[in-house]
Amino acid sequence: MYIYDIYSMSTMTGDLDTPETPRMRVILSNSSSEPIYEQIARQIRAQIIGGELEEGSLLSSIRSLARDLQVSVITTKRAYEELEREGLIDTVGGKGTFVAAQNPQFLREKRMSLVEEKLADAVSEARLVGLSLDDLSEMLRLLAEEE
Amino acid sequence: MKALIRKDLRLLAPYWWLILPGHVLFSANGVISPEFLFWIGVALAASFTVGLAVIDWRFDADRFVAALPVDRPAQVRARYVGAIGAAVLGTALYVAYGSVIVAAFPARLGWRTGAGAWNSPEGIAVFFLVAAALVLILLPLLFRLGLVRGIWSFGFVALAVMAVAISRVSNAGAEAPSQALVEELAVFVDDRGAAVAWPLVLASLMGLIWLSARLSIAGFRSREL
Amino acid sequence: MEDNVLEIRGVHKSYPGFTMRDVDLVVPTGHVTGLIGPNGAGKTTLVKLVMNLITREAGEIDVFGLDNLLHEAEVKARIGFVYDEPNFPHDVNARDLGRAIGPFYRGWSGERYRRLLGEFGIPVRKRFKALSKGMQMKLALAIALAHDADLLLMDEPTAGLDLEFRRDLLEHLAAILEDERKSVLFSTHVTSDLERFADFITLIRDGEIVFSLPTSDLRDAWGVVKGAADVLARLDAPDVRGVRTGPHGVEALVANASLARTKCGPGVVIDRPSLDDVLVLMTRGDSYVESH
Amino acid sequence: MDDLLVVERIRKAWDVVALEDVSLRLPPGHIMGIAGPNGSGKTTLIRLILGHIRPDGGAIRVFGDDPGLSGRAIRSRIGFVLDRPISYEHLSVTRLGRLVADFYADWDEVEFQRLLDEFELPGRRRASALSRGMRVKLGLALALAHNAELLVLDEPTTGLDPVFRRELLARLSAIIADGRTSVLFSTQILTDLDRVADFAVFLRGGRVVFSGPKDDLLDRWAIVRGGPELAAAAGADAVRGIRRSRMGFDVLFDDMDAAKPYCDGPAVLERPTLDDVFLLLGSKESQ
Amino acid sequence: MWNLIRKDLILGRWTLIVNGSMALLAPFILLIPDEPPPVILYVLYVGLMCTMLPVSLIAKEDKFSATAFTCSLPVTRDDIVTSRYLGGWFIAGGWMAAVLALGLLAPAVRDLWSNGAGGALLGGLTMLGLTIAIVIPFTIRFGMNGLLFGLVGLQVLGMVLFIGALATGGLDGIERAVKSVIDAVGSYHERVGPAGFAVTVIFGVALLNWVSWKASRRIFRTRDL
Repeated sequence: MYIYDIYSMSTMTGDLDTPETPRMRVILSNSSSEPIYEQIARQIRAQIIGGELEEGSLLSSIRSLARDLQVSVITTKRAYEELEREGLIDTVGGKGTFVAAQNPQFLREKRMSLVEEKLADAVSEARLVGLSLDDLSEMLRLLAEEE
Repeated sequence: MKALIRKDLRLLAPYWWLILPGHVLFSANGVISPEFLFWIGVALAASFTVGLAVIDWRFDADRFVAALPVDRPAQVRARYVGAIGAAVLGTALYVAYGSVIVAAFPARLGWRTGAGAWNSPEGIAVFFLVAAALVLILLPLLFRLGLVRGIWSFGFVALAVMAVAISRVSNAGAEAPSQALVEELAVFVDDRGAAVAWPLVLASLMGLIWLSARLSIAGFRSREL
Repeated sequence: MEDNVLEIRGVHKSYPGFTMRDVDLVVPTGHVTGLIGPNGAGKTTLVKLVMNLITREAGEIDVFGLDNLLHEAEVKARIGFVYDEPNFPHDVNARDLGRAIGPFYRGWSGERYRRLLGEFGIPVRKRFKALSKGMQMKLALAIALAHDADLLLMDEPTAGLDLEFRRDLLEHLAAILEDERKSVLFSTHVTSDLERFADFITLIRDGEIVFSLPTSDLRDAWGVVKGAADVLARLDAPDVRGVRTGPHGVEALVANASLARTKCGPGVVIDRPSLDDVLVLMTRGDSYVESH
Repeated sequence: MDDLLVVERIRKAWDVVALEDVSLRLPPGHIMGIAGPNGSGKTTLIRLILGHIRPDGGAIRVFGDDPGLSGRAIRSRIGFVLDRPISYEHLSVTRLGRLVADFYADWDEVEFQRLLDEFELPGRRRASALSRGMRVKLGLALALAHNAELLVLDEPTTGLDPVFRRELLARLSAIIADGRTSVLFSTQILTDLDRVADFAVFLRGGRVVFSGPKDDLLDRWAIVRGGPELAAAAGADAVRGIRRSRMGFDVLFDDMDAAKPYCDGPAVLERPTLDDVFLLLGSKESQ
Repeated sequence: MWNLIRKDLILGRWTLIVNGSMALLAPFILLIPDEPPPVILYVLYVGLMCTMLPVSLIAKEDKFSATAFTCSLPVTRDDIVTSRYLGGWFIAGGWMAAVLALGLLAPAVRDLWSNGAGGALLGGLTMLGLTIAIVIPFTIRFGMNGLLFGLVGLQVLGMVLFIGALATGGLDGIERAVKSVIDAVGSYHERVGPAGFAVTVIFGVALLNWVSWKASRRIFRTRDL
């Protein structure tokens, strides 16, 4: 049937996962309430803090990212401006945008705040479902042991 | 402006094999008399001149052309070059058809020859004048009023011009107005001598073309597309 | 009262460069069925087959339970049709059209026709050629709606019409559908109209019916999984309806978003598909022939 | 790099007002979408840019000059596709190319052939035998082959199916990637603007009802759908439009936070689609 | 089915009025200088003008491809074909009778009928019948353009045959054949007398229309609109 073979075709040829330079990966959702430029900034920030985008590596330009993601140039510009304000990236006139030099201490701090944020989400979700603190910490322990 | 002229030629390119045979067949009726040949020649010339004049409206492309990097005076000038060129082509065909007919049926027809004849310089000048006059009147109206209103008003203007021309000439010979015109021009040339008359004729013709072009440019400049 | 206003069984029709082989389609009564598909997919062919404007090589078509060839006149008496190119004679005005067409239909009401003309803002005396394209479509709609048809068959009725009129038209059709005996088959390229208004969506492509599903399924059950290339491996194949690879990852249309969620875990984005997404993801690139 | 297109308080009227007090700016390397119902002035604005007509009031500058005066120079840097994408349909694709090439000093035949291949347009086929989508692509190829700095498209997506539309919009996004060229296109299908358009201009009855970055609409604006009690919100300054709905009122706010206080109880706070914004913005009740 | 004819009358109102008025010009035939023309000429002229009415309606429907619209109305395809035949006879026949009756008011026209009235009427009816029988199936199958091309094609064919016959001297062969047909009809006319002849002709025309109606129905049933 037509649909099946497109799916298998793409995996067989394996053109999807050819090893490439560690490229930035941004997946946009148009039905989430988070504005598009925040989604872009969040994912790039996570990839910088997570180390997938090392220091000094070149990011794709505002316009080529807009073209890739099929969004407006203003959206990507706003995302880059936000990241630049946070000191995660800096733009060298004419040469492009690079991941800024992160001092390790600042990086750890950033990661800590990321973890905190995620835990806060978990707590609010748990309260919604009516989980008590013990159940929550029990789950945390199980998850921690799994890794 | 040259690009506009080449455009018109390119547009006509696919139709040449259709236009020419039709014309040759149609011109066969010219065998009857110089008068017939004259008016059929004018009709053929008009099919070129008017055809070229309305070509952009025919293909509904007036906005397309106006969006190209050409200014309006250039469009008008290109249109006049095309129209006058077509009138010259019409005249050439007129003379060609006439000569073929005269060669094919010399005895029976006994058309007039020499001064004032259909193929004398006066005859050719009158033919060209009538062929060109048609489009020199039409173009300013088209450029100012667009296709529909342009053609309508052209209808009225042409009637008026015809009425004037015929009434002036009718006393000379009702049944052959064109040949009467040729004779009149021949007389005009004789009185003043060729050296004076012809430059005058040419000058007035150029003046007519220049005037019509100026009117067209003025009209087209402010026309909303 | 039939539960299906229109049933197409095993229909076969071929033009040079286009064939439609044993097509089955069922349009439920009392509902709006949206027909979507790329140009040249066969939307117009289907509509013309139902109206017997073109002959078919094989297959049956029942409208209101009646065979549309044996009961041609009776079937057409209860259909209001709008074609993408309204082909009325050019020198006709709305008033003449109403007087000429009225007697053909039992349910025709001159009063309703005049009210529709007023509502759509159509000048009664103006010649058809002098109307704008949008106005010509509105006149065709007024005629189709004026004889209280049980089935409204519309091929691209909103082409070239603006958003406001399209919304009013949809509200007008919604009012008609309060009587559950009425049904609408509505083919369009502007899928946003259908998203809120259609109960069922039929996708047709290259002469084949790809699916006929309730719109709610497409909106709630289906999903577009967006993620890195490896995400595809985690999905189970039969669930995937179409894939498109972009510079930043892949988009996979799946028929069961919740299943995909369990397979891919929280990190992967799963969006609700718009009808455009469904159409784009299920169409293989740019394969267009003359529109039929 | 100053703006490619500057329109200041333009006025144009025949027996009816076509454009009234319209202002907008288009910087290089951006896409501007102009949306509006039939007869809202979209085509009039495009005809002004191309120098087909002259404004009655206000000023328009393309590449810094007035299209009415130095139209020729301006149009040599503009690529256009009119709402009738192709004229001279009796000519074949290649013949049309040769005809248009003659008019542009910096026509790039290699680029034109590449575009024909990319759009799968057979050179020998007559333009009249092409489908509407194919004709829009041919129009685009003709417009792009002389590296124009401004692309003006009059309702290119009308009558095209979604796959074609998305592909065309992706192509526009690629065109502006060089940061030099800008695109201005009119449309009646607002979802065209959802993705790649940078600026949106909504016209209604010749007036600008909204003009600015499209992201503001999608990211900052909000709609509250609720019961009759929302009528009270009509006065608030953040309200840009209010319209009666089946159950009560839909209220459009130009700021998400300003909308929050109104959605206690049954009222729902949503992020608007461009269709909603367009309908609510000009709705009668809001005037 | 009568609705279809009524629809054509309403929608084609202007076309019918314009073409119908041409038939009213018939009495001007009397202006031809020599002694009053035979009545057959008068009737044939009226007949020709009247047959133009249904033909112009069919041409209009074909031009705007309105047949798809007509076919979407609650009628069967056979109804459409039948309405064209009945409509043709009703419109053309009815208007022809009206014009001829109207003509009787003028005394000059009335005495035209003094001789050969029967033959003239028969001629008119035959022409009407033949036109309808040929035009309708032809336009259904090939459309109006097809019909026009067909007519032009026939003319060209005629010219070629004529020239061929001229060249090969076979001209008198054709003349003889045509003469023999006329003689046969003439002798048949003597044998059965005017009434009998009229009946046979009417029966022939009716039969032709019936066959043509059958053929048209079969063609139209499988025609894609």
